[in-house]
Amino acid sequence: MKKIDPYLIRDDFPMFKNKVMMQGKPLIFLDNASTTFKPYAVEKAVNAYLQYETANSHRGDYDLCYNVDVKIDEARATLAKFINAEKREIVFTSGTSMSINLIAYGYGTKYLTKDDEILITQAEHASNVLPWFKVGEMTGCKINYIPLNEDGKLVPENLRKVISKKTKIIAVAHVTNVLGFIVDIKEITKIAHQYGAIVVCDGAQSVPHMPTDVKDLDVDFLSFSGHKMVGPTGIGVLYGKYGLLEKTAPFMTGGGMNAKFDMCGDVTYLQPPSKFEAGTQNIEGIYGLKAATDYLMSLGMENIRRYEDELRTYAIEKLKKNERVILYNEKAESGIITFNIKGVFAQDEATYLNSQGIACRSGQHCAKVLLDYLGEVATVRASLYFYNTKEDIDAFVSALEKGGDFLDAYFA
Amino acid sequence: MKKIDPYLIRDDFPMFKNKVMMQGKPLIFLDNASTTFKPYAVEKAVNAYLQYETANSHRGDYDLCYNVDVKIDEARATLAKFINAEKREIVFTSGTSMSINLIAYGYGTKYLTKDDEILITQAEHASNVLPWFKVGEMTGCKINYIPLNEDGKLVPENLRKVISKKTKIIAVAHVTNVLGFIVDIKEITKIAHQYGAIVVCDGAQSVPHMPTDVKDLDVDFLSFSGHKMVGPTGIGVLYGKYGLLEKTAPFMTGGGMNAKFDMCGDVTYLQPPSKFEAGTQNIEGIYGLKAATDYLMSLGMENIRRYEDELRTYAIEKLKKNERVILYNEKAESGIITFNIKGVFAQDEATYLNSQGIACRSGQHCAKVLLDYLGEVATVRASLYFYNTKEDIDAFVSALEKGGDFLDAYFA
Amino acid sequence: MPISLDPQMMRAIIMDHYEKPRNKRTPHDDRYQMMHIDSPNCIDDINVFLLEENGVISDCAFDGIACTISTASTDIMTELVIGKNVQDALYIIEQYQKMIHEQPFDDTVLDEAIVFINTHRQAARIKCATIGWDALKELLDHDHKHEK
Amino acid sequence: MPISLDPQMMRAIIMDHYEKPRNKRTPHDDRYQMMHIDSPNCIDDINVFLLEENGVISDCAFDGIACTISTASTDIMTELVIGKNVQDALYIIEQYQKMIHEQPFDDTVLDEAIVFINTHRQAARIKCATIGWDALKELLDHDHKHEK
Ligand SMILES: Cc1ncc(COP(=O)(O)O)c(C=O)c1O
Ligand SMILES: Cc1ncc(COP(=O)(O)O)c(C=O)c1O
Repeated sequence: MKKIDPYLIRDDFPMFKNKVMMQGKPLIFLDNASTTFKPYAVEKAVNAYLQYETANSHRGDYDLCYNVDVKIDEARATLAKFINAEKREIVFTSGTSMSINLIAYGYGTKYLTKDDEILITQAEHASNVLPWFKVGEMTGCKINYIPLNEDGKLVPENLRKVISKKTKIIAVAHVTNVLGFIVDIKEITKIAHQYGAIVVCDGAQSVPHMPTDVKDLDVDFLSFSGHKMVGPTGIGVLYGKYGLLEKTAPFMTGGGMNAKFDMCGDVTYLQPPSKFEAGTQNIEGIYGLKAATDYLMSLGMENIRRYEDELRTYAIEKLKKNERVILYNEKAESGIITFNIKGVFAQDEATYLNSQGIACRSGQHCAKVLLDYLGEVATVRASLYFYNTKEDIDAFVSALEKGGDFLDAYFA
Repeated sequence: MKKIDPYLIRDDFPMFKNKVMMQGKPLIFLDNASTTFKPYAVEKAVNAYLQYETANSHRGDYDLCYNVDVKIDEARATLAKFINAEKREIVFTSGTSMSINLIAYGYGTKYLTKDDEILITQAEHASNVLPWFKVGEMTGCKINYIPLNEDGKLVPENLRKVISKKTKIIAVAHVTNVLGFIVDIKEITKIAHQYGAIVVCDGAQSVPHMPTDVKDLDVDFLSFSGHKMVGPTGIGVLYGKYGLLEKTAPFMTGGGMNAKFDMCGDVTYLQPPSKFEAGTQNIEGIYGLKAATDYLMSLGMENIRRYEDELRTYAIEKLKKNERVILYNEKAESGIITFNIKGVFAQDEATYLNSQGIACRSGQHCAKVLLDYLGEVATVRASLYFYNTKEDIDAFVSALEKGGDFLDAYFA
Repeated sequence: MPISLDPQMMRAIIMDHYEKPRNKRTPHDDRYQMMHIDSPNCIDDINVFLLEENGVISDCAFDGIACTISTASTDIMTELVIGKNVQDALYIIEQYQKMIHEQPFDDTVLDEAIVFINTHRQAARIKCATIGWDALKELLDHDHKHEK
Repeated sequence: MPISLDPQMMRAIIMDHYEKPRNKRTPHDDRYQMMHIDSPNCIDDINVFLLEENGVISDCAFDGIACTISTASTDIMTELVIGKNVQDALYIIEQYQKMIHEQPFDDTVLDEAIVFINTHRQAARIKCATIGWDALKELLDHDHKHEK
């Protein structure tokens, strides 16, 4: 297997080649759970559309237009290969949030009733909570929580304790964005299916960082975002087992997704995935997402995972030597490191890191509910990707050590 | 006033500078109602994000992230200026289709009941029909049609004939995509408001081609797409009067649009426009849309309108000399020309034009209902923009004259 | 491999089948299987009918709204498959699809269908030239599965 | 124009107001007007209270969850405006906002609030340094409108 060399890899990324600075210091980007940098290949694909291939998709009879259709079809095939799905099971959306809204609306509100239950956890991102609350509102079904274990992790045993015949949907992240534990989704799915429930997996934090095989995991739906996997913003994917996609109602309606309709209101929708792709798509986004996916596959997802793991271990070891650091997820397996500095507000610490050219995210991380659980109103999160180096970690660790007074950021 | 010089303008567009060919012939692009070419300025703005400014928006405490917020705010201000709205009345969406779905869902299904009525016309695009059908399905309200006049145009008199106290929403295009008539929206709005109805205006074909002043038109909602106004795909706008946006429920829910929520399902949403912008936005799309808008404003929307008018008059005059051409919208005021060649199927004619390097769109144009009205199952549409030249028209007209046998395209 | 056809001939064949299709009709007979197929890109919206008896295609027809290319190609197909057994029909369909997609194909079974050999030049029309063939293939595949 | 302040002093002032805020409390009195304000970017989630009597701000307080910067800046604000009339308070707020946004401002009315003069260097925290001030301004503007 190929070993990741982040120094070589950085040459592929304009944000590094252009030597982008922050606060007059070389940028150290540790906010990869929020969004990721894009390789030149992505920019090139986007520009190909903007400069040489501009046309709308499935709407015309000329070559330029046909070419767009072919490219979109190829992108769908690439994404399918990436997660071991079939091409027709890949729906393009504007991102994870839309993917989940689509299922919540098109499946949840259609099939659930007031006697049913949706199970989520306290660790879910707002985008994997609020749409289900809405299903609750619209159908009267209950939203209940699978308890996390003492580390804040979802473990299959805890699902077994709460699942019942009433459970119709289990909506959980493969990797959560605050604590970064990798969930045993395969086991979750097995249990769910025993009870006739479906698993809607939020892959926003997992798909970019590790191999994903939807057939092996046997998840029913999977969502992820392009921008978190070195692709463009405004584009993402909803994977669904084909039979379930057929059963799912469209979320948005409009041009391109209907076969025909008449004045009486009878509408025939196209088959999935077209059924869900109303209106003009984010075409350059699709081009860019394909390029991003090709890029990740060329590195190898297993290699990426292994390298991130190595980097995390290196960071945790060093951080543990700093007594002022409170680590919230030492045992997590992903590149997400959540911490606070004793006596310093998370936002203030992030501001201090910013003054040192280091990008971390503080705050409630969207998973606002979880913070009741952590007992902290806010934390700081550093999140890694394959282009981060040990030097990045060193700079980060030493900034945390030196940062005597966070207010220095104001006066330095 | 500045006169548009398309030859100078073409230098701003990579699709022209790169001399893109089709079927080995110089490309003549007459499918601008479908999508439009992008100037270098748009590509530059998109690349700025991808190469120098990558970060997520409203989610962090470092400069890179803050900069994205500032840019998005500036983009909102630019779009507001473009249509004479307030900044907080500009909601970013993935395009017209999503904008209309948002209102249909967030306003239509919330406030309409089975005794209410929505008025549309037979000339609407699928994206301005199907979402209303859905409102009908969900609330039981009626979808009725304002009859078009003999030319296929919506005239205010006809609205007066059918509007009643039951009418709650009037959803019509300012310019329709098949026949291209400019509707007197100001008068439509006046009548609507006398009856307490709101006007949801589909601006997909109008905003890119003429000045739009939402205050003057007094429309309640207005939707348009970036890609039809030299901007990126996957980005568009929903304008709404602020009071109405406040009353509108979010369509998508998720990260970035909620102030907070707790385990009991109580959610507090942010104020508009944030309330409607769930999940990571199409950030480079927003950058590109701002650049597109600046570009259009620098040309001047009135100049664009005047130039397109001149070009259309020139084309119509020439087309009328060809006895085989059936014109369906001679009297329309926009750059949309809808026709057939006697005895030739629309698709076949478009294929023939393709073989000549000319991009026109054939088919049912999404406004499938209208074709019952036109009495034609399909038509060909040529649609102009400010970068088209008289030479484009000449080539088009002469291709139609020469095109003895459309099957030539197969054997040439 | 592809023989060089005279454009005049090709055109005449297409127009002939378009203007006087041999099997454009709706059989009102319960023994027929039907497949509806349409395309969001073209006007095409047709039903394809199949009557299979003892593994032989005893009748094949189509009806609906269709452009020149889809009418002619579907009509030529019906003529080609009537009287053939399922295996042979599937073989013909396969060769036709190979031809359309510019792959090596067996031209001995395609007869008039060869006129569509240049369809790739107008790639947006590939769907029109194959829509009836796709429908028939699905009908036959479906049938075949049931037999197993 | 901006005087050069000693960083040590500035830090001490901020920490002092953060650790021992003078007016962080919820007055239980119906005569107070209240404005709730929060920020999706920071933890800040506060109520600002205003008691205005005969055009004079007789009390101003705040309460809730707030970071160092927002606590200190809001607390300093409350001290500055108590006892001032509405016009003067609005003037002070205006000068503060100008300072934060690097425009020329009248430093004679800002007193300790001057410690936030470098906030622009950490632009993401501008919201924290102004959240309480924005809330008070809205309360005063609103009041003013009613008077007309
Ligand atoms: C009148 C009209 N409305 C709506 C749309 C849909 O726009 P979009 O595909 O960008 O969502 C179009 C574009 O084809 C249109 O012409
Ligand atoms: C676990 C998880 N789910 C969902 C999302 C939402 O993704 P997006 O903003 O791309 O829609 C995120 C991103 O922040 C996430 O981390």
